[in-house]
Amino acid sequence: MVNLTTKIGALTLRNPIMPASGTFSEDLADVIDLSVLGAHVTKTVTREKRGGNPTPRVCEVRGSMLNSIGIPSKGIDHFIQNVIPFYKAYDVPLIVSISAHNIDDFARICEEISVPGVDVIEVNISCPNIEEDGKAFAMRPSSTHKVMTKLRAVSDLPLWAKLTPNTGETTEVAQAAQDAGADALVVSNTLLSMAIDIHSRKPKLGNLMGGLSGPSLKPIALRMAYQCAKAVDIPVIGCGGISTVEDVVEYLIAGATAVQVGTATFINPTTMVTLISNLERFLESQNISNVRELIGTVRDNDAADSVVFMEAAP
Amino acid sequence: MVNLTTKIGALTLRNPIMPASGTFSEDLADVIDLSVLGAHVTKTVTREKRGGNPTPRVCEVRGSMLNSIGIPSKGIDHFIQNVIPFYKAYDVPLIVSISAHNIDDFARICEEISVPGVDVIEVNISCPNIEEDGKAFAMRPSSTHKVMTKLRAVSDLPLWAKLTPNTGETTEVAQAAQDAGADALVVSNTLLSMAIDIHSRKPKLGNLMGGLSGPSLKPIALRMAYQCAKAVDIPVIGCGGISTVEDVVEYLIAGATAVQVGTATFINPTTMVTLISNLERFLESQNISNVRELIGTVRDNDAADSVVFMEAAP
Amino acid sequence: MELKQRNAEAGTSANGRAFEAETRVKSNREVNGEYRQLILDAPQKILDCQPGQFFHLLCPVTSKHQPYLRRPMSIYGYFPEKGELHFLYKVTGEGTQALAELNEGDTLNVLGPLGVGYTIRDDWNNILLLARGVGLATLAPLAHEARRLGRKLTAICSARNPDVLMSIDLFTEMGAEVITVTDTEGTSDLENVASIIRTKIANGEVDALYTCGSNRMLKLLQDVGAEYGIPGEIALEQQMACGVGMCQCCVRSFRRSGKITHERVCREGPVFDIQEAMGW
Amino acid sequence: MELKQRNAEAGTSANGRAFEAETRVKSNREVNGEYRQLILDAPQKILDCQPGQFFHLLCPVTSKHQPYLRRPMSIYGYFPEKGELHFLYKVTGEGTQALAELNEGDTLNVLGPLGVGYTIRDDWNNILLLARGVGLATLAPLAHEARRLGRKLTAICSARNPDVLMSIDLFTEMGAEVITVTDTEGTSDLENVASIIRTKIANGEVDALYTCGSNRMLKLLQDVGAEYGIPGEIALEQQMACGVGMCQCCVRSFRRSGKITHERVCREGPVFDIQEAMGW
Ligand SMILES: Cc1cc2nc3c(=O)[nH]c(=O)nc-3n(C[C@H](O)[C@H](O)[C@H](O)COP(=O)(O)OP(=O)(O)OC[C@H]3O[C@@H](n4cnc5c(N)ncnc54)[C@H](O)[C@@H]3O)c2cc1C
Ligand SMILES: Cc1cc2nc3c(=O)[nH]c(=O)nc-3n(C[C@H](O)[C@H](O)[C@H](O)COP(=O)(O)OP(=O)(O)OC[C@H]3O[C@@H](n4cnc5c(N)ncnc54)[C@H](O)[C@@H]3O)c2cc1C
Ligand SMILES: Cc1cc2nc3c(=O)[nH]c(=O)nc-3n(C[C@H](O)[C@H](O)[C@H](O)COP(=O)(O)O)c2cc1C
Ligand SMILES: Cc1cc2nc3c(=O)[nH]c(=O)nc-3n(C[C@H](O)[C@H](O)[C@H](O)COP(=O)(O)O)c2cc1C
Ligand code: FES
Ligand code: FES
Repeated sequence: MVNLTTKIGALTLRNPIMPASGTFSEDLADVIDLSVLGAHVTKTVTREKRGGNPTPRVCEVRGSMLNSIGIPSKGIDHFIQNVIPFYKAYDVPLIVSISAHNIDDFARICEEISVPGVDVIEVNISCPNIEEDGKAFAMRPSSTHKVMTKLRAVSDLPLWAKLTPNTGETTEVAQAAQDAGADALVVSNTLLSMAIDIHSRKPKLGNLMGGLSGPSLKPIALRMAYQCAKAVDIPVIGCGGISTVEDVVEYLIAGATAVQVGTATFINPTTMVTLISNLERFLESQNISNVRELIGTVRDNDAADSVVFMEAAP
Repeated sequence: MVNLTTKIGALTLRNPIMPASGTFSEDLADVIDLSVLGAHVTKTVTREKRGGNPTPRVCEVRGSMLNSIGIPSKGIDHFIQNVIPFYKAYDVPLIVSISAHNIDDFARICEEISVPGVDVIEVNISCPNIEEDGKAFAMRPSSTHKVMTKLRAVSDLPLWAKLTPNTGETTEVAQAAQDAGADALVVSNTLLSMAIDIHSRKPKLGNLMGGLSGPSLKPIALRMAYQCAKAVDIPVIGCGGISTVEDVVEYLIAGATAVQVGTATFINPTTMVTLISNLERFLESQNISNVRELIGTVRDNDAADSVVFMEAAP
Repeated sequence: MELKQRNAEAGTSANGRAFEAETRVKSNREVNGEYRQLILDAPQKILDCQPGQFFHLLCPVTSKHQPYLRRPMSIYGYFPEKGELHFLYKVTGEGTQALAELNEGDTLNVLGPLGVGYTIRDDWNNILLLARGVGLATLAPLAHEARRLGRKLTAICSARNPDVLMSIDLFTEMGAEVITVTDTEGTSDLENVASIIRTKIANGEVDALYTCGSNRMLKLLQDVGAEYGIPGEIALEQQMACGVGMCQCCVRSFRRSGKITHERVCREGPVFDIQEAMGW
Repeated sequence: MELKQRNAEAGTSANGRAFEAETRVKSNREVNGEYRQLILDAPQKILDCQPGQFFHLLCPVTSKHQPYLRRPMSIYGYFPEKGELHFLYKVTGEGTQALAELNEGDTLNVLGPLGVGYTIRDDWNNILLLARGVGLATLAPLAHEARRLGRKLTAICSARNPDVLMSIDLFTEMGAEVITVTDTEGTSDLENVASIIRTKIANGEVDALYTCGSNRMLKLLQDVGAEYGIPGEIALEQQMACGVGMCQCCVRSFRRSGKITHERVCREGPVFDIQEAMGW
């Protein structure tokens, strides 16, 4: 028997496969058995009620998709009364993703959501910080550090910081999150992108721009997960473009302790279930008895640091 | 008859289709007639001879590719003696891409390459600046401004600054390049990425990481081209994932004055020739007599700036 | 925290409302210049459908067409006894072009049945449907259901020209009174259609109105429905990613108890109360 | 600067060395458990080939396989008189799996002929080739050419077991003396192969040595060649993107006049002087 359990800090997951925030909800119980997942991760919720972005909110690009859902939210009260109880029926850790547009609101929701039934708070800092210049908290080490420090002070739950690919400072941001007390990093959110309908000449998304997710994002997010795993000591949860067991294994080898699956669930709602059993089969075929034996085993010794550093940009 | 000519500053191109640096060479004359192109753009050259990166230098990712060629270079003398004369046989503007790892070397090659036969210098500032922390010049407005200012002083040729997607400050970098005297922007270079062979557990590229190019890059580079066209007054040349005439039109509508085609030429070496004739046919079908009528015509009025700004990160 | 052990009893298992299933193409033929009919050999479990529900189709990838997201398609017919699932589709873009290239024997991955279908209340004995173009696909199963329930059905079928009028035989077979209106004959304008419906209502032949898709039909039936106090339902469309309610991309606005709400077309819909639906 | 007008006379036009062409699959059959032979109906212009050259194949995209880059394949046979182009390939990953699914009548986009092939100098009357596995594909056209030029050919064919020995008939047909060595029979070890070659050389039956692919063969022929002063050539492989010399991804290191140089396998190769090639 293969051991699929993985640990994110003090939390043990029965397997390293969990959904990505915003690509999962109670509704998926119509198609799969939610109890098999490593964790449940909810769509980002804000304190206040919000409507979300104008439609169209998604569009297709070659082999991937863009979305600008925004964060439609029924507010934290609705969430606590309706969503948390739903997941209590499952014996699976519940990860609640939160966000806000300024640090105080962030702290308030973080505190208020620290209720029984919630096992981890995932902090979606890939959202604009309107107190500064509107760039996402996770685009800069300084704003990442500031918000995570504040949140660390108001909750005893594990905090996972969700990073953005829209930055040139991935490792610095990762370190800032760790320094401020994050218990793990989720790497990463979607990448700012655009598509235009050439006939109507209108942006394909109602909101002009949106985030790229799906297979196109994988090599980028994998690179970030690798960089973060090298840069910090806390666990890294890989996220971006995962759809096959090979993708899962690639992230684990790169240093991820677990992975989140997003867009692939839209294409095949049974993806996560398939990944869990395929991961088991893969490990068996390789005579690996414990999935943790894969983590961080990338053979990168050949590539001297200096070379990487100097020539990475072609 | 449709007018395909486009202007980049004082330079008129017979059509807006040109190759991207590093994805084109004299060798392509074996397959297509190089005289039909809007411009010829050479692989980045450095002053000194360089070997380039270890192999494997390319790998495939879903629907796209990674490369870490590095900048193998036979040096500037070889370039002036052999490459420039080859292109003199064509009545097509020659764009020479240059790079260096520090500002002084950059200035020297810029000066030395300003010889007859060269129409434009494309400045590949997406390469690491080893005098600072090794991040590419184009990752920050300050280093972009510094290097472009220096180059502006040493050459009378038009300077095109080639930007990188590995930054969270696209518009700031674009403005810095314009302020420093760049005549146009090429948007953009490849995006830092990674792939790992799950069986050998080795990175698929000899250099550990490399740049993503091809269709996966398109929505990202298109977004950047749009942002740059909004942010600066100098022409923007779109580059990233273009393989169909719809892609070309999308970039033009987003605000690009011309486009560069890279990886698509590896898949179909006749791509650029096909794009030129398909662009002509597309314009005819739309009753547009001049390609310039497309440029920057994106209907983005509906999306209020504030919305874009606040909600871009999903 | 300690490892939470999987406990088969605790926790709800998949409630088996919708399935990701492989089907096999029985036929995929052109109906007329614009529309094609796809007949799938489908497993029983996915054939427990309601009129107005839809499936989310994973269109094939080829060198020519590379659709990524699934494509939503109304159920044109579901026949558990034959193990068949039918779709009627218009070839528009990448996904439907790819669908059009499916051959007999090819497999097609479908997800469904999804969404909330049409309701036929017990006291709606006379129902009227208004369909245009591919809207016929969505409304065809409603006709089946009406016959099964023994209701009287009037079907107004609208099209550009008589040649592209589809499914008339199907509606006739279902015992419906079929009224055709076309652009070329000048009979499909809103005024004429409205007056046909008004006459039917005046004759006491309409307890409920059904339509799908277009803004114009919505307006028309909203007006007539409001005028005579006749209830109605409309199936709406919206861009979809997940199709099952997770991504929140498919929302539309509705007027409900004086407020504007957003509802997911894939989950709360695709069928909605016609008076609550808002034009677009 | 003023608009440079296109001038058909000025400027070189495509020199017509290589072409992107659509071909049609005539057959694509399994040769044995691992190898398949692909026969294409090809336009004349791409059939002016040299032994050792290759084509760059645009493998088909399907729901199951989505290769992106082209795949390089040696020419296994080119027959202008029949309008045929042959490849012999081993199914390894995504691209070759996709190739394996091509059916008769399907189209395949190929780019070529590419690269520099084998040379047979006028005074090389006795040539010896050493082939293993899919290397036979690369060396087969050399046998054809040897016969055309009236040279005497010895072909040492190595394989895991006699079952997977391919193309022996082909070499025999070309008038070659065929020597087969296999792992299962214990005859394919380097020492044995070396001693076979040494004997041939001692008998004055070898003016030049040819091989392709593997490091072990390279070493073997480098040693024997150096020992007896016999020239030779090897076809090498490397990951490729463009296949025509633009991207510089396919370089290998060579020892040339005391220095180490990088040469592009797609452009300066794939065939190189055997003494200049470096092991890997
Ligand atoms: C609930 C529902 C039922 C439908 N039933 C049918 C039917 O029975 N027959 C039929 O022909 N069509 C039906 N449609 C419309 C059908 O989904 C689109 O025509 C189809 O998705 C177009 O895909 P494409 O790739 O060919 O076109 P493209 O324009 O290339 O599609 C691009 C993207 O836009 C989406 N899209 C385009 N048009 C629509 C649309 N009208 N509604 C939602 N998304 C769209 C596509 O799904 C895709 O993601 C239905 C739509 C919905 C929402
Ligand atoms: C000049 C030349 C001639 C060749 N001739 C033949 C031949 O006649 N028959 C044959 O079976 N094979 C031949 N090969 C090897 C063949 O190109 C690879 O087996 C094939 O590309 C594998 O593709 P894949 O997608 O099936 O495998 P994957 O391993 O999935 O390929 C992944 C990537 O690596 C590249 N790659 C993998 N193996 C090789 C290799 N050995 N050489 C170069 N690139 C590789 C692929 O092109 C692709 O880009 C030749 C290679 C070269 C360079
Ligand atoms: C429709 C959609 C909605 C999303 N909403 C959220 C969200 O609310 N919060 C968040 O942190 N990430 C959100 N994401 C990002 C995903 O969690 C994930 O980081 C991203 O999609 C990359 O993973 P993938 O390629 O597997 O989809 C969303 C992604 C999509 C596609
Ligand atoms: C193999 C390869 C080599 C490249 N070399 C260079 C280079 O030397 N200088 C440069 O500025 N960009 C280089 N690029 C980047 C391209 O010019 C282009 O910006 C990028 O590939 C995006 O365009 P595409 O998606 O059309 O390929 C290279 C790209 C590839 C794929
Ligand atoms: S399509 Fe995802 S919620 Fe409706
Ligand atoms: S494959 Fe591009 S140079 Fe050889």
